[in-house]
Amino acid sequence: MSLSIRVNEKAFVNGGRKANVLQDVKLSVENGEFLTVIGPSGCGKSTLLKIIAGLDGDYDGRISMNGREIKAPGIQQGFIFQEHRLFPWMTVEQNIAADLSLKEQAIRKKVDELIETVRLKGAEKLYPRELSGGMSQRVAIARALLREPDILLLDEPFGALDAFTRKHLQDVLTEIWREKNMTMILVTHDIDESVYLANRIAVLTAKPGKIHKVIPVDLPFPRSRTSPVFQSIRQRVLKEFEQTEEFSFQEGSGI
Amino acid sequence: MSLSIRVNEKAFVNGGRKANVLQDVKLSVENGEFLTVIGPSGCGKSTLLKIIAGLDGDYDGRISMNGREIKAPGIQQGFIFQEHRLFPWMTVEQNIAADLSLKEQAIRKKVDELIETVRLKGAEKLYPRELSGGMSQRVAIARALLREPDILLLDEPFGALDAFTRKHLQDVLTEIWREKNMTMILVTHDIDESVYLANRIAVLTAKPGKIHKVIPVDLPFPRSRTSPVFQSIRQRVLKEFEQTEEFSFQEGSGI
Amino acid sequence: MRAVSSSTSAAGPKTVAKQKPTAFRRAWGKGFILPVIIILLWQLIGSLELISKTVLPAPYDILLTFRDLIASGEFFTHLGISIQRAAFGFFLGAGLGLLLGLVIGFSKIAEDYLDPSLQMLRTVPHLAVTPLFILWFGFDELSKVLLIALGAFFPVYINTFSGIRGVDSKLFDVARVLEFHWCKQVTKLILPASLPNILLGIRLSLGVSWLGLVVAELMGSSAGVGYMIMDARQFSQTDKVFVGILIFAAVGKLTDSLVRVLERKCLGWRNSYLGNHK
Amino acid sequence: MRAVSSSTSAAGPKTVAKQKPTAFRRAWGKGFILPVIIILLWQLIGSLELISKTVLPAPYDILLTFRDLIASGEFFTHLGISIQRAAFGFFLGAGLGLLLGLVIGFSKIAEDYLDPSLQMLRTVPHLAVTPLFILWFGFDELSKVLLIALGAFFPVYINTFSGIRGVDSKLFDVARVLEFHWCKQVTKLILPASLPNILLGIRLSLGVSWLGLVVAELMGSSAGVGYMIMDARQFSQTDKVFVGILIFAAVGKLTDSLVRVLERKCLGWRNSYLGNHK
Amino acid sequence: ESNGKDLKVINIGVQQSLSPLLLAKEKGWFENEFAKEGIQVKWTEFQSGPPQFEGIAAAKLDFSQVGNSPVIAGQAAGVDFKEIGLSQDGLKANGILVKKGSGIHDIKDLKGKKVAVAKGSSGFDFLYKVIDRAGLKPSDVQIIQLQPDEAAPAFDSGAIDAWSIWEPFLSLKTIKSDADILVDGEQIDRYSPGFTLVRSEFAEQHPEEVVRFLKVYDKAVKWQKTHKKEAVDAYSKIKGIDKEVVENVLNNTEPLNEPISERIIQTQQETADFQYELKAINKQIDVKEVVDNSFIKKALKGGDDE
Ligand SMILES: Nc1ncnc2c1ncn2[C@@H]1O[C@H](COP(=O)(O)OP(=O)(O)OP(=O)(O)O)[C@@H](O)[C@H]1O
Ligand SMILES: Nc1ncnc2c1ncn2[C@@H]1O[C@H](COP(=O)(O)OP(=O)(O)OP(=O)(O)O)[C@@H](O)[C@H]1O
Ligand SMILES: [Mg+2]
Ligand SMILES: [Mg+2]
Repeated sequence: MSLSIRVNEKAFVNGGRKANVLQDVKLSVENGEFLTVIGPSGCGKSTLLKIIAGLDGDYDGRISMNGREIKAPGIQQGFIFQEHRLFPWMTVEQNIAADLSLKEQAIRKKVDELIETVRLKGAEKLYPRELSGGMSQRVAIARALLREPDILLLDEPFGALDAFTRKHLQDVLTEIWREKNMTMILVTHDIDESVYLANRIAVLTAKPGKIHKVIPVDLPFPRSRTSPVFQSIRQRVLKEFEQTEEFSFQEGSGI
Repeated sequence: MSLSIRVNEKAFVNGGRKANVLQDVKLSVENGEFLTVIGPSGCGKSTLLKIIAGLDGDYDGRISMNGREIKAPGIQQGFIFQEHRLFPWMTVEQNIAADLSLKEQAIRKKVDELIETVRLKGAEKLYPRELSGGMSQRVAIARALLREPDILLLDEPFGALDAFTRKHLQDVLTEIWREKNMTMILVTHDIDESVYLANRIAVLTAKPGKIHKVIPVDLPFPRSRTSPVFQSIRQRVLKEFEQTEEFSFQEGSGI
Repeated sequence: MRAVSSSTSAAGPKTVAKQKPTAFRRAWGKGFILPVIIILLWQLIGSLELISKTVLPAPYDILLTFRDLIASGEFFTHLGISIQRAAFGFFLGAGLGLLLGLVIGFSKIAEDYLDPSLQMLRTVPHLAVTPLFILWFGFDELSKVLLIALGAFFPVYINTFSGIRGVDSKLFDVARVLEFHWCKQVTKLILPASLPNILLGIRLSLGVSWLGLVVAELMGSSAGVGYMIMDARQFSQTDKVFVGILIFAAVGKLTDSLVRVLERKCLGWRNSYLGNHK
Repeated sequence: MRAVSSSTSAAGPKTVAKQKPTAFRRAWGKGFILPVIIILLWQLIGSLELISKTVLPAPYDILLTFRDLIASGEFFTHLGISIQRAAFGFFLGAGLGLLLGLVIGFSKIAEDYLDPSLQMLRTVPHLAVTPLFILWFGFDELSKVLLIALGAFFPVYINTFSGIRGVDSKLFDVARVLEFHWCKQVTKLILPASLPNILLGIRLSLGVSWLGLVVAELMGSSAGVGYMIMDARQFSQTDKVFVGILIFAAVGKLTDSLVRVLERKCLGWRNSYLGNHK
Repeated sequence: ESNGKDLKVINIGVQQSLSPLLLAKEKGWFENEFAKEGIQVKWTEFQSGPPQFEGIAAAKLDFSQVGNSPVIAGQAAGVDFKEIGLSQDGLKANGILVKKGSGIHDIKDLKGKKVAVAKGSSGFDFLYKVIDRAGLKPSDVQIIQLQPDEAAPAFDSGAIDAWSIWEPFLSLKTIKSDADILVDGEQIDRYSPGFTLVRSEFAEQHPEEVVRFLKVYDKAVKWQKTHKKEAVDAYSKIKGIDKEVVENVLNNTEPLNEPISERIIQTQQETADFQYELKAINKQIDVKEVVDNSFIKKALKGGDDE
């Protein structure tokens, strides 16, 4: 019972030239697992998430969920897009509810709770053009959480948030994940975040995107970022990541 | 000889309700200084940058550059927007050149160099819709750098980049800053970044955005993130930042 | 500082909210300047009798004729009937245009089968097909309304279609992920996203329906502004023709303004360019 | 898997590039199905003589007339002259529409002063102003071309204007920061951004110019497709009228298809909805 | 809708000109008469002749009155109708207008001049006759195709030298502006007749209604003749034009309601042949085929059903 990902090849044709973006990406994600994906910018993380969500069917391979192939997107998979993608003609609360009716008591209540959770109290009636970058991102998070999907795919969901809001929402996410036993696949460029949240970390290489390493994180929750085990895993991930880039850094760069 | 910022009040009317976004923000930035601005999401950082750039004139106050009031934007101020804002009908290289002609030898050469610098070699002919989030952001950075403005305003320019690309571009930025003696104002949500780059760090509070503290960073370049001085300044910034939020964290959260 | 403010759309709703009423009124005033100048010049030409009255009657004469038409009640009969016809024709045509635009915009298959035929129909001249309309629908209101509807159909259809095909596919992906029911997809995604284009189509359609009256009322009618014009032309009553033309212009502008008010109301969420104030 | 691919616009250029030629050809075929069915039914009605030939001649008769017209060379004379007039009128009207649309879209002040007058002009019926055109411009080519231009002006004007006003103001901010010269602002920002709307306006204008022929060629001409139709109507030669109608439809569709090819070429950068394939 | 015996509605077409039909319409005579049979009357106004043939062909029109040229075109196109009466001889209804002081005093002076005319109208036919009478060839004058309402400004502004046109424009221009009639039908003895038409199928199915129609029309014609002043008033009011003009028009276009004479038929045949020669119509026709004087004779004899 799990999500099985097999992408033999995914290519885009850009200006006549074919560019392989993903190659031989094989992953199996257990139900209730938290997988984070890291990799250099442009290596194909977003593309991979879209394929898993069934949004992009033009690849060679097979994604299946509990044995059934995923061919089209649906509410069983939630998706937080990298660029928020709010509906500009809807207010914050309408965006969170999206196709659901705010007149329904249950929805209304859940939406209000979520607005509280993502700290957007007072901004319910604002339109996307009146939101700051971080606020838009939080709306997108709330929209995905409202539907309580079986699998939640998150594409750099906290990229535009300050340290504290980010920490808060990471904790919220962990809580929801443990409570509802969701499967989560989170793309991030923050190594700390990947270690803080994941059961396993998949490190991708670039050009084409291949799985360089899958690193298990066997730490109990809640995790402390300052604990030595955490730091050692972090170092390991950093080292693996470093190998995916063509260039290296001097000692003490301290990332 | 400096940039003087005075925003007595900046408010938006959202759905009939007036919301104060900035209040009593007074700052003086020396020529060649590197100022970073941090603050909680939605506190008004982007709004402040837009006011400084002359993009938003509807506020009470005065921005002046070497004594002359800034009323409209211009090339003497460069701006890297939080949401990239690429022209969708232009390729990467056209976006970087924007209104300048790529047929001119000098421009062509500089654009090619910048593409190398932001690591977009091979993506010159791609359209924005074919770019990953991080790639778009790098295009926006290159576009601003091409013009070598006197003041560069950067709104979370590295938000969508992985740790290594980010580090690389931070160093690029520092280099350019020192070489060309530009004035830089950088908004970020990454405290590490703010300490790594700045001469001074302005910490904003939320609702309304006021200047909570301005913290000087008296460290020589290049800086090492692992050095104890660095860490102590980082801790100080973190503490000041923490005070701007209404909630606090347990020890060892380790942000 | 404030001087610049309104040129900055990013200045946000504060400016907009504050300036709306006055800005609106001021804009109205400005709009009248050009027509007034033209009318004055025209009256001058008329008063100096530079041009024969039968060809170009002076504004004052037109006004007198207009007064007579109002006094005799003839004016309101014509106007009433014409508005009714144009309204029916518009709602029928634009309604169908919206519907087909949505369906065909939504489905590539429907496009392949239907759009080419519709595009061919688009350039079939009204004046040439009136015989067919007479054959099929007689000389009654029906054929007039249908003829108007035929014209009103296309701008809404094409604009709706293009509006839908211009919707950012990224938002469609969101709708797919959230598994929007197709009717939610229409009401919550397609309609709002293509609203700017649809409203544009409606504006053009309104104009076309109104203009369609002239041809439609050529077809065996005995009242209506279009009829009035053509009848007056038959008897070289140029002043009456001009009254008709002015009614056309006035009603056209009026309805157009209504749609634009609607536009302002419905498209408040847009963050778009408002024009340079300098 | 591949089955779904083309419904995903995010599937990217690979799919598009691969499927274009065949998809295009397939779409063409589909477009013909409906017209062919209609023509067959029509021929059936004609052959069974259900309707008088004067009202609705059968396709075969129309074909014969068409052949005769081609044989006598009359056809090409009419078509040539009409195309020339329509083309001149279109370029004049659409060109001006584009220009004014740009200027007025760009400047709020120009809008306040000019737009209301233009909107009033929009609903002035062609048939009613022909006498004025004759008075001012005689009954030569000039007045015909101008009449066509008058019609062609508005769709392009309105669409260009709205296109500009629909441009995301965030991109304008970028242009302001980069201090685009105004002509760069037009060529690098406004034109590309409003191109979808402008092309739409051009499509509508092409149709209108083409239709305008009918009224324009009523005006003292002795050749042209519009003339041919109205002349044939005068003599109840319905088959000839239908030849004219078919020419109108065919040329209209053809020019429209050309613009759409252009659309596909110029708007490749857009990431927009392509329609549901199911 | 009017097939079979159960006739519910008759459709009468009326051109936008001054015809006794308008008077009868105004006074409701047809309505009163046909109401006796439980038949409704529906009026449809037309700008010109051709659409009326479209109406007849489509069986949406039962009666109408049309001028000579469109009738020939209609017949050539195979529209199924009958001429059931002469409504006008049109001797003075057509003419060629020139501006006062234009220097054109004789029809021979038309040589090389710009003459406006609407193709397919009675003025068209008339113009060719005049040219012929002047001993000119059609290529000797510049014939400009203009609809009446477009020719009017062209004429006023001097863009054309002469204008072959009919009433009410003749009266309008001579009275309201400085125009002269160079020649009219009477001077060259040229009829431009107008006819009362019926749709053939209608006539076959309801011959008695056709007679009834002609009777009512006759009443209107007679009324106009005997109540000249009232008629002028009525037209002037309906159409909103000057009484002076109306009176002049009425003087020039005496309404008739009589059988179609051999003389008229002959004129028509000439016109038809001429149009065929010009290729305006594409087959030779015998205009006699559409003449049916039986109804008008019955109607004028009177008293066969009262
Ligand atoms: N629609 C598309 N058409 C063509 N190429 C594309 C398209 N989308 C993505 N690509 C290419 O695929 C590669 C991977 O893109 P993707 O968005 O998956 O990167 P990413 O790993 O999410 O990067 P980032 O961390 O910067 O968001 C990039 O090189 C990009 O140029
Ligand atoms: N155009 C606007 N209209 C109305 N309100 C606005 C507008 N732009 C910004 N705001 C409001 O102003 C506040 C500050 O926004 P701003 O974008 O400056 O925040 P920020 O500090 O950049 O946040 P982030 O870190 O999330 O980007 C927010 O509460 C937002 O709702
Ligand atoms: Mg990405
Ligand atoms: Mg911001």
